[in-house]
Amino acid sequence: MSTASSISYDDVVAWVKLVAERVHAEREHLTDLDSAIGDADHGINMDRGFTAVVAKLPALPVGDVGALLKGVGMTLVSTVGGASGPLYGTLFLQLGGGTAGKAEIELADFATALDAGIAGIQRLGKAEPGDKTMLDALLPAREALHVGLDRGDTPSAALDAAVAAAEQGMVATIPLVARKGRASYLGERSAGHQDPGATSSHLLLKAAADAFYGA
Amino acid sequence: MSTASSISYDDVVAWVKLVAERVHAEREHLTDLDSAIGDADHGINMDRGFTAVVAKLPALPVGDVGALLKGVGMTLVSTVGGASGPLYGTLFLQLGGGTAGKAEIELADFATALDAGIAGIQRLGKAEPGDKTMLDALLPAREALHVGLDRGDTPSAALDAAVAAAEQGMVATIPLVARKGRASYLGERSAGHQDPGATSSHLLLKAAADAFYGA
Amino acid sequence: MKKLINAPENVVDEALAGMLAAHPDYIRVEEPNIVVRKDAPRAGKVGVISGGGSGHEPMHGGFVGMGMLDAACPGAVFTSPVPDQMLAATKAVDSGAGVLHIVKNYTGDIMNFEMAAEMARAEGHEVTAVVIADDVAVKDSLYTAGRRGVGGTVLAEKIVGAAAEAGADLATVTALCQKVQDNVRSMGMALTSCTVPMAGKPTFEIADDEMEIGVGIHGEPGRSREKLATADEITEMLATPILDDLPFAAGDNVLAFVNGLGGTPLVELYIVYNKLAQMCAARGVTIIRSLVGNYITSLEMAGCSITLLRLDDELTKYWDAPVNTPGLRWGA
Amino acid sequence: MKKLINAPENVVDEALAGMLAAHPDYIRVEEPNIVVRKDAPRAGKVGVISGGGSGHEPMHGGFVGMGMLDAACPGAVFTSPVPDQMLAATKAVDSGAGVLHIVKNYTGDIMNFEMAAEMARAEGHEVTAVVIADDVAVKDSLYTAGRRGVGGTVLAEKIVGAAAEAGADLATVTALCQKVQDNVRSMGMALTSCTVPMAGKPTFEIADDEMEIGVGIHGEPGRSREKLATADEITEMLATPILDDLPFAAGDNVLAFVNGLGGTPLVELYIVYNKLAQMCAARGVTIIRSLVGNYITSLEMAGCSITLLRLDDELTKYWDAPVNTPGLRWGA
Ligand SMILES: Nc1ncnc2c1ncn2[C@@H]1O[C@H](COP(=O)(O)OP(=O)(O)O)[C@@H](O)[C@H]1O
Ligand SMILES: Nc1ncnc2c1ncn2[C@@H]1O[C@H](COP(=O)(O)OP(=O)(O)O)[C@@H](O)[C@H]1O
Ligand SMILES: [Mg+2]
Ligand SMILES: [Mg+2]
Ligand SMILES: [Mg+2]
Ligand SMILES: [Mg+2]
Repeated sequence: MSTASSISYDDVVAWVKLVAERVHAEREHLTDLDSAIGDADHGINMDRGFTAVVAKLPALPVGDVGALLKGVGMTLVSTVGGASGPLYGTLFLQLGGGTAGKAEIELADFATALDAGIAGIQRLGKAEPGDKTMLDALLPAREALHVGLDRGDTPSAALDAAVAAAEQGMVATIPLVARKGRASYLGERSAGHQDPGATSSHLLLKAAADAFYGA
Repeated sequence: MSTASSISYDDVVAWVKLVAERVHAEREHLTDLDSAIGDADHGINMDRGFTAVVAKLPALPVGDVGALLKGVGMTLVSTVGGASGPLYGTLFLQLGGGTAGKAEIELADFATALDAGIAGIQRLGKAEPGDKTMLDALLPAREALHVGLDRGDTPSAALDAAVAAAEQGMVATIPLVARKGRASYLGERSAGHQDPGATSSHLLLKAAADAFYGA
Repeated sequence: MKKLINAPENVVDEALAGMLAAHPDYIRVEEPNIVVRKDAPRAGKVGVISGGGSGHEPMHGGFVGMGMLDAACPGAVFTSPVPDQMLAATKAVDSGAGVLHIVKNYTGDIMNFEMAAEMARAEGHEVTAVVIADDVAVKDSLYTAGRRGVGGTVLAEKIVGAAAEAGADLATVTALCQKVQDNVRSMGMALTSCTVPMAGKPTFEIADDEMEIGVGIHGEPGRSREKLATADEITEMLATPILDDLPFAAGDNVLAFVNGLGGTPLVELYIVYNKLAQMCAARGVTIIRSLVGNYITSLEMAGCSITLLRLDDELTKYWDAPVNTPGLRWGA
Repeated sequence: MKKLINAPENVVDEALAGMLAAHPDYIRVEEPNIVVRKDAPRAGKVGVISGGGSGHEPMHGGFVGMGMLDAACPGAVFTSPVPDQMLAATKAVDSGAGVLHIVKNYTGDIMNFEMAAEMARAEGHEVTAVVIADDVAVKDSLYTAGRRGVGGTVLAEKIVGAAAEAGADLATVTALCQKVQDNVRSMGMALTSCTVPMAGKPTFEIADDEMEIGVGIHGEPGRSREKLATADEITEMLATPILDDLPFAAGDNVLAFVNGLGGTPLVELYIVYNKLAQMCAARGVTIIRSLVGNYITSLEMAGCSITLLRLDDELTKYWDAPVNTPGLRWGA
C-alpha cells in the first residue's frame, strides 16, 4: 500500500532529472578533480551520460520504476565510457532489477536495490574500501541507510543520514593514496586530492534525498 | 712605399679579429633583428663563421693581405650558410683578389677591392638599392669612401665618412619594405624593422676604421 | 586552448570523417563510431580489434588495415569506448574464426571490453582478450590497477596482426599477443601538459624549468615532477628502469621504439634515440629493429616515451611482415 | 626553451647520429654532415639530392633511400647548408649519369646550391637544378625573392626519386621535377611560434587568441596575423588561395597533402583534411591520392600547411611507385 513516504515513479523521474541538472552544473568541478589525479574527463563523461539519459526518458516505459532505472543504466553504459560508465551503469541496472515492475517503491526497496548496485560495482571494479574510489562514498552511505531504517528513523531522516555519510566518505578520500583507477598511477602523489567518483556518488545520493523527500 | 697611413698585414688581421669579437658580442642583437623579419639566425650564422675564421687564421699564409682575405672568404662560404654566407664570403674573396700578394695596402687599394666585393654581392644576390639588404649599408659606404679619397681627405677621415654613410644606410632600412631575402616574404610587415645584414655590414666597416686607424 | 578544431564536442567525429575521407581504400566507418577494415571480415581470418580513448592518433584507428587491426573503437578523448562499440566491431570482423581484443590496462578499458566480450559471446562469437600493461613507471601490485598499457600496444597490434593475416588461429594469435606483453616494457615523460578539448584548459600546470617523469598517454601527471634535464639524462631516467625491469640482458635482441607524444618534433626524438642506442650497446643489448616517430600520442603534449621489446625469430618475422595501414606501412 | 636536447650547438649533429643509429640499413653519414643513401652511387642511376636548413625533419634526411633521395644536406637549424656539403653530396651520388639538385626557393639555398653546382661542374659532374617555389602566401614578382619552397618539395622528391629509380635520364628527371613545380601549390599557418635552439627564445610572440596566416617553414611570421579561427575557417583561408592560384579546375585530379608543422597532433590534421575534402568536392576537384602527417616541419611549431598537386597519369604512377626511406615508405 502507498504511504506518504513512498517513492513514486514520478519521484524517481525527478531524481534522474535532478542528477542530470546537477551533474551538468558540477561538470567543470568534477573534471577539475579528475585533472588533479586523473585524465580530466569525469565531469564530461557524466554530463554526456546523463544528458543522453534525459533525452532517452520519453522512450522509456511509463509507470515502471524498475524499467526506468534499467533504461537509465543501459543508457549510461552505452554513452559514458571510461571507468564510471560501466560502474554507474551497473549501479542503475541493479537498482532497476531490484524494483522491476513497481509503480512505486519504499525506501527499504531502494536500500535493498542499492545493496545490489554497490555489489555490482565491487564485482566489476574489484575495489576495496579505502582505495580512493566512488565506493568510499557509497559504502558508508549504504551502511548509514540500513542503520537508520533498522532503527525506525523516518525514510527522510534515514536517507539524509546516508547522504551525510557519503559526504564524509567523499571528504575522507582526500588524504588517501589511490589503489584503483587512474589515480593509482600517481602513487603517493594521489594523496591530497578528493576523488571525482566519490564526489559524483555523493551528488547522486544528495539528489535522491532532495527528489524523494523535498529539498 | 709605405706611408703612415698604410694598412699593414697586421692591421688586416686585427680587423678580422675585431669583427669576430664584435659579431660575437652583437650575436643576440643581430639574431633578434632577424627574428622580427627573418628566421632568427643571422647573429648565430655570423658568429659561427667568424669563430671559424679566427680558428683558421694560424693556418693562413703570413704576410700576404690578399691570401689572408681570400682565406677569410673561403672560410665564411664553408661555415656560414644561409644568405649571408655566400654574400660575405664573396665580399672577402674579392677583397682578397684585389689585394693579392701585398704585404701592406693603401686605403685606395681597399676601396677598389671593396668595389669588386660589392659587385660580387650584387651579382650573386641580384638585389637593388632599397631592397632592404646589406647593400643598403654597403653602397652608400662605398660612395662616401670614393668621394673622400678623391677629395684628398685623410684615409682615416675618408673611412670614417664611409662608416657614417653605412650607419645612415642601415638606419634607413627600417621603413623599407623588403624585396629580397626572407624579409620579402613578410611583404608590408617587413617595414619598421632594421635589416640584420645591413647592421652586420655596418659593424664590418666600423671595425675596419677602428682597426686600421685606431679607435 | 589553441587547436585546429571547430567545436570541442565534434573533435572525434570530424577527425573520424577526415580519416575516412583520406583513407577510403583502407577503412569504413560504422555506427556506433567504429573504424573497420574495408574488406572485413576476411574469410577464415581471426579478427583483431582494439580501442581506447581518442587523442592517441594514429593509434588505434590509423592501424586498421592489412596486417594489423581489423577494427578500432575510438572513445571520447581519453575516455574508454563503450561496450556497444566493441560489440559492433567484434560482429563486424568475425569471420567465424573468432576475435582477439587487445586491451590497454586501464580500469575503464578493461570493464568496457569485458562487458562487450560477454555480450559478444552471448551472441555466439568466440572472443579472447589480452591486456597490455607495459608501463614500468607504475609499480605493479595485486592491490592496484596495475601497470598502464602504453607503447607496447602499438608493437603488439603490428605483430599480432601479421600473425592473424598469415592465418594463425585464435589460440595462437592470443598466445602471441601475450608473448609480446611478456617481453615489452615502456616509460614516458612530458615537457608540457595537454588540453582535453572539452575541458578547455591544460590538465596540469608546469613551469618552464620542470618536467613530468613517468606519464601515461592521457595527459595525467606522472610519477614525479623533476627539474628539466638534458635529453641524455632524460633518456637514462626512462631507459634504465625499462632495461632493469624485464630485465633486458646482454645478448638480447630488441626492437627500440622512441615515440613522440604529439608535440615533440622528430629531430628531438632522434637525439633521444641516439642516447638510447648508446645505453643498449653499453649493456650488450642489440637493437635489431627500430621505430621512431609519433605513434601513440597524448594530444599535443610535448614529450616522449621509450619502448623496448625483446625479439626472437617469431616476433621479428611478424614485425617484418607486410603491413598496410594509414599509420604504419611497409612491404605493401 | 623546453626541448629534448643536450646542447643547442649539438642538436643537428646528435640528431644525425640518432638517425644513423636508427636507420643504418638506409643511410650513411659522411663529412661535411651529409646523409647519403647506403648504396649510392647506383650504377647508371641519376642522382637526386636536396638540402636545406635543419628543423624540418623528416625532410630532407628522412627521405634518403630507395625511390626518393640519394643524399641530403642538412644545414644548421633554419640555415641553408654550405656549398661544401652539396659538392660532397653530388660527388658521393654521381654514378656518371648526372645529379639533380632539388632546391627550395630561398636566397640562401639558391646561392649555396649554385656555388656547389659550379664547383661540381668544374670537377666534371653534370648537374641540373630545379627550384621549388610553391607557397601562394607570397606574392610572386620579378623584383622580389619570389615564392618560398614548402610542401611541394616533399612531393617533388618522392615523384622525381621514383623516376630516377626507374632509370630515367637527367633531362627527363629534371623536366619531371619542373612539372611537379608547375602543378603544385601550398600555404601554411601557425598557432604558435617555435624556438631556434641557438636563439633560445621563440622567434615571435603570439597571443592565445591569435594565429599567423601564410607562414613558411622557418618560424618566420606569416603574411598576416589574425584572430584565432575554427579549423574550417582556417582551411578555407589556406585552400582557397591555393585552389584559385594554379588554378585547380573542375575535373582535375589532385593529391591532397595536409602537413603538420611539428607541434600539431594528427587528430587535428584530419579535421583540416575533412574540410579540405569538402572544399575540393564542391569545386569538382577530385582527390585521388592523399598524404596526412608531419613531413615538412618547423621545429615544434603548432600549425599546418596544405598542398595540392594536380596529378596526371605520369605523376600518379611515380607517386605510387615503391619508396623505402625512414620518412616515407610503401610498396617495399
Ligand atoms: N575499480 C574501481 N572501482 C570503483 N570505482 C572506480 C574504479 N576505478 C575508478 N573508479 C572511479 O571512477 C572515477 C573516474 O571516472 P572517469 O574519470 O569518468 O573514468 P576514467 O578514470 O576512465 O577517466 C574515479 O574517480 C573513481 O571514483
Ligand atoms: N639577395 C640579397 N642580396 C643581398 N643581401 C641579401 C640578399 N638576401 C638576403 N640578404 C641579406 O642577408 C641577411 C640575412 O642573412 P641570414 O639571416 O644570415 O641568412 P638567411 O636569410 O638565409 O637566414 C639579410 O638581412 C640581408 O641583409
Ligand atoms: Mg577520468
Ligand atoms: Mg636568417
Ligand atoms: Mg578517461
Ligand atoms: Mg636562415
